[in-house]
Amino acid sequence: MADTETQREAVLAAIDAVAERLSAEKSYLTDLDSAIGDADHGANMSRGFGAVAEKTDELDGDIDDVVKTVGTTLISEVGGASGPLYGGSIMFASQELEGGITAETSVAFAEAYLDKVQDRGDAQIGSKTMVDALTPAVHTFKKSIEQDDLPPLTALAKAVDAAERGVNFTVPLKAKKGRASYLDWRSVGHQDPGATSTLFIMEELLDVASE
Amino acid sequence: MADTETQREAVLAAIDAVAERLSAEKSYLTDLDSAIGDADHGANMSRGFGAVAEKTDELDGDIDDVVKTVGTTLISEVGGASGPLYGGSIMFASQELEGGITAETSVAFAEAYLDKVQDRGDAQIGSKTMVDALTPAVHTFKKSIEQDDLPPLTALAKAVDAAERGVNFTVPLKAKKGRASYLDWRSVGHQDPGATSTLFIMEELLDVASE
Amino acid sequence: MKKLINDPADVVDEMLDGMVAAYPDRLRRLDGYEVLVRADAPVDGKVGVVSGGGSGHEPTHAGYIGDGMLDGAAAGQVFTSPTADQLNEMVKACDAGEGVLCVVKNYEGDVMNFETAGEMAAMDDVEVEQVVVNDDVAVEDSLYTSGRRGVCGTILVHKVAGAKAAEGAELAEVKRVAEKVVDNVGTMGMALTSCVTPEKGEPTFDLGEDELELGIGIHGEPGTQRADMMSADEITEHLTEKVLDDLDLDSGQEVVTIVNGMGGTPEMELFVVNKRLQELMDDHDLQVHDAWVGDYMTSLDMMGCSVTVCAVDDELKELLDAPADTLALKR
Amino acid sequence: MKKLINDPADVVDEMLDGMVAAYPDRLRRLDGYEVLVRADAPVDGKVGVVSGGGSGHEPTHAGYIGDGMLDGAAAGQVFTSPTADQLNEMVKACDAGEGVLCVVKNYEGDVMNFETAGEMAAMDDVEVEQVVVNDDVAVEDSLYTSGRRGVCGTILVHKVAGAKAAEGAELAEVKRVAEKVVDNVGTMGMALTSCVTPEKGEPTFDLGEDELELGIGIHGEPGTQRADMMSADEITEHLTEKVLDDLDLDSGQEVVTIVNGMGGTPEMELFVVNKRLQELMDDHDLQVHDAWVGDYMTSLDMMGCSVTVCAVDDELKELLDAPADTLALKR
Ligand SMILES: Nc1ncnc2c1ncn2[C@@H]1O[C@H](COP(=O)(O)OP(=O)(O)O)[C@@H](O)[C@H]1O
Ligand SMILES: Nc1ncnc2c1ncn2[C@@H]1O[C@H](COP(=O)(O)OP(=O)(O)O)[C@@H](O)[C@H]1O
Ligand SMILES: [Mg+2]
Ligand SMILES: [Mg+2]
Ligand SMILES: [Mg+2]
Ligand SMILES: [Mg+2]
Repeated sequence: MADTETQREAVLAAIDAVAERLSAEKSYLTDLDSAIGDADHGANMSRGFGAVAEKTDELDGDIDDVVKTVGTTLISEVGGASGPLYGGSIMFASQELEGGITAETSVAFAEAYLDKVQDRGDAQIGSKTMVDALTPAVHTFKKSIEQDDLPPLTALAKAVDAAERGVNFTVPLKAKKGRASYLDWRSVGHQDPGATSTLFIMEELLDVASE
Repeated sequence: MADTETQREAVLAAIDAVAERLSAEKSYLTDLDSAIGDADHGANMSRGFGAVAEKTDELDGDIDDVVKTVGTTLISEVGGASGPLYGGSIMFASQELEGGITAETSVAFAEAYLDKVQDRGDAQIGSKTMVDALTPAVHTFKKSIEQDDLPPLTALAKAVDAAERGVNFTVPLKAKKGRASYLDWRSVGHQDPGATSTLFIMEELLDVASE
Repeated sequence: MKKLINDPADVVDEMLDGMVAAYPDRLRRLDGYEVLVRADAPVDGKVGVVSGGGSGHEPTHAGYIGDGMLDGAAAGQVFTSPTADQLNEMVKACDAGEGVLCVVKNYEGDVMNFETAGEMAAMDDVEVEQVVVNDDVAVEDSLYTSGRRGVCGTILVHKVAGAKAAEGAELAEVKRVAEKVVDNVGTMGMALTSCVTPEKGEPTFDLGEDELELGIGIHGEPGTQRADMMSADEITEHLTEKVLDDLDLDSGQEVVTIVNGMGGTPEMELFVVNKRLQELMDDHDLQVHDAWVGDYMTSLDMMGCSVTVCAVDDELKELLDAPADTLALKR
Repeated sequence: MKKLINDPADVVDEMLDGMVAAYPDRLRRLDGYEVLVRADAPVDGKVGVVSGGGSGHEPTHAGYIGDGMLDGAAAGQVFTSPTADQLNEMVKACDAGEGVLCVVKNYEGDVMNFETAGEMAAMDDVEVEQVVVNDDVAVEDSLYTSGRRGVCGTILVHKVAGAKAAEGAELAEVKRVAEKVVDNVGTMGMALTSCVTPEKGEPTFDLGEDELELGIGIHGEPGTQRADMMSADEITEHLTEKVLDDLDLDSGQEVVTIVNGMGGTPEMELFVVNKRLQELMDDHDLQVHDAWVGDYMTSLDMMGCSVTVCAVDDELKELLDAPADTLALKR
């Protein structure tokens, strides 16, 4: 594994890439949220990661501290459902990175993150939320590393693939959680915004990791 | 001149014809009033004469009483600027018909009516109001009868013609009175609704008188 | 355009019944008339203060009926002045023998019908006085035109006249303070959209996505000028400068300001306008005694706002701050 | 779509400054936060009552700050729950040592952020309790879903909790009466048009000229059902029956009703709805203690309304009638 400074730079690069991507996808995410939510997911996510990207000079210390600050910044900038879900889960999972980013700590981070999202939001797979993208991604990542012994980058690529299937899977579902649940059967046929933003973030992580 | 009963029937026929015409022109008049007023002249006029037409069984007594009731009914049904102008002037001018409808009393009625409109509304010719249709019509009617000795029907036809010129004349004017005056130069190029309804009423009077 | 109505012809009638159904202890409808009065009208020993006009400006006028403001309000058809006989009934119902002040907005229809009503009431020995409000600075005033419209400043006249009458002042005094407001108030309005009347069911005028109307009235009529879309700050500056130019106040003068919503504007936006308005008052060295923000004098569902500034002295301040207990305004 | 704003990103910030500029003697903004509190917060010896949520529902929530109602209100971005640290600052600013009741509308974002804020405040030794309002009967309640939304009934919770706190009651008591309202209130809403958020600048959903949405929330989300256009009477009947089915009240029960406008509906139309609503209350043999009509909980410029019915006993009646001195509600 690379030294702390290299890892820190990779994390900062990832933050920039994610911020840029979410800003580029702002109106797409908002359109998804217009159909079955309240038309703010794009604004929420790009405001949140925009704030994180502007704070990169404060992002020093160990990797886990850097990631924790990402989480707390999201908590205090995003609001809505996605703020505590994204921010709180990143903050919580950051503890797993105490020893830096390795294949093992990455799996632990991913698991802790998923746990916290489910703990907070109480959504199951099939509730038509970000959980539907996250669960297959985390499961795939864990198995690729722990059982199939694949290199982390390959494992991450497979996880992105799984997340994308999860996103597509949300389309035909009737929502049980989040604002889309208020629509009852009218949520069927629409893609979940939070699952989509989860996928976008993972795609950027893969992109940066591949460099 | 015809006897009172025949005259009464002619007046009732004229009321029906006017009510029907104004109801048919309701949205046209309202469109004119939308452009330079407040989009209610059609509703006002058709509500007013609709109420008069429904009251025809109460319209008994002498001709002047019948016409007076037309005026008071308009006063209490129309509101706005057109209510007191039409209703109040008809009410006032009805006194001239005490002796029934003759060429002479018709001229007196028309003059009294115009006077009262100007007295109430303080509009001059060229203020872009109903006065622009009324003035040339009344002048033409008076001259045709008193100086040219034309039969009343011919005089009325000429008066309608004059009123129509007056209506067209309102188009290029800048309004000085009525709601259109609030538009300043933007009222130029639009036809005055009240002048138009005045013409419609006169056309129906001519129509009924010709039968 | 869709509306929460049954039949356009019934909307005023049903609205009035719906108001009485909501506030039966405060409001009473005169049987057979489109007139609401205080449940306890006429109030013994008090000059009556009444107003009225076309409907579609809610909460104006009936929303201002109550202690310290109006005794009665006549509701014409949408944007159409009430008829003289309606106004006459209202005046009679609100006269306790001390006389009645009619607050009239300067529209030919309103003025003519109120005049006739005054003549009718006088025949019944009711002492009637009129004050005609014409606060709209968008329209030039001239002897040869209809003059300026009465718009949102009318609310201040209701408040001041109502408070003076509540003190037990006599009719001439009530009229005097009402006229003091008229002499010291200016308003300028703008619209982002036209309104839609129940009868017509379509916008009264068309406005592009990048245009607005300046100098509108309150009857859905277009304004004196169409302009390109501006920011809230620029709009506020334009409206405020027009009003201040007209009022020509001394530096240090005390004022009351109103940001009035036209009906369809989210309250959020009115406060954005008020932020800039208060900055401008500061810049002009005017002392803001009170700043009102809300929907006081509307045009149905029109989006837009007006800015009102009224210069106040100690007497007007006291009357504006005096208690009022109405549906739309409580002090 | 046009709006009276400068930049969508600044609208909440400028709105809050504009509110304080209008009512500096009543409201204070917490420095650096999108939170308004009573100018005199915390009030000695009184339990604090606070609320908050996304902006765009004005006058909710800051309009209810004042004697007898709220001590503080946090304003998130438009339709976005405020963040936990904003809520935490509000709670701390409104705690006079007697504890704070948070009135939360049931949305996952609001609930999660208020929970976190409560945990944060507890770490600072502030006693915090929550009541979650979920009065929207359009959405089926179930353990496995997000449950019902909190909508216009929330205002009644503010009123009752605020009045109880003003009496000097302790936190547990304030919470108890708040929950009594939650247990007895139901609301159902409808929209004629979508709203337009400043960020998106276009309608959140499209609705045909002959369609309406039933079972909407207050965030511009489509409803549970699209239906053909109906008359005001039919709409009122549909909304009211849904609420009454849910509440299942005994004949003779006393109730308070609300006809709430969604922001873009002319007040005229709300009274047309109220007329039919009060007839229906009569038909169902319900005793109407009070009927509220107005814009209490809005969705920006959405056209539409909601009907709320709350069963009341002597205690709730007294608390609802108790004095309140806020911008949007005075008793
Ligand atoms: N209870 C939940 N559990 C997991 N994810 C959720 C939950 N509620 C909402 N979400 C996710 O949050 C997304 C919406 O986020 P956002 O629009 O930013 O917040 P809000 O719903 O408060 O407007 C949804 O698309 C969904 O993926
Ligand atoms: N002062 C006036 N003198 C003469 N006619 C007038 C005057 N004011 C208005 N009118 C006429 O009344 C018409 C408008 O009537 P209407 O729309 O029914 O009333 P309102 O203007 O009150 O809405 C105008 O087109 C004009 O012809
Ligand atoms: Mg959302
Ligand atoms: Mg008109
Ligand atoms: Mg009119
Ligand atoms: Mg949201």
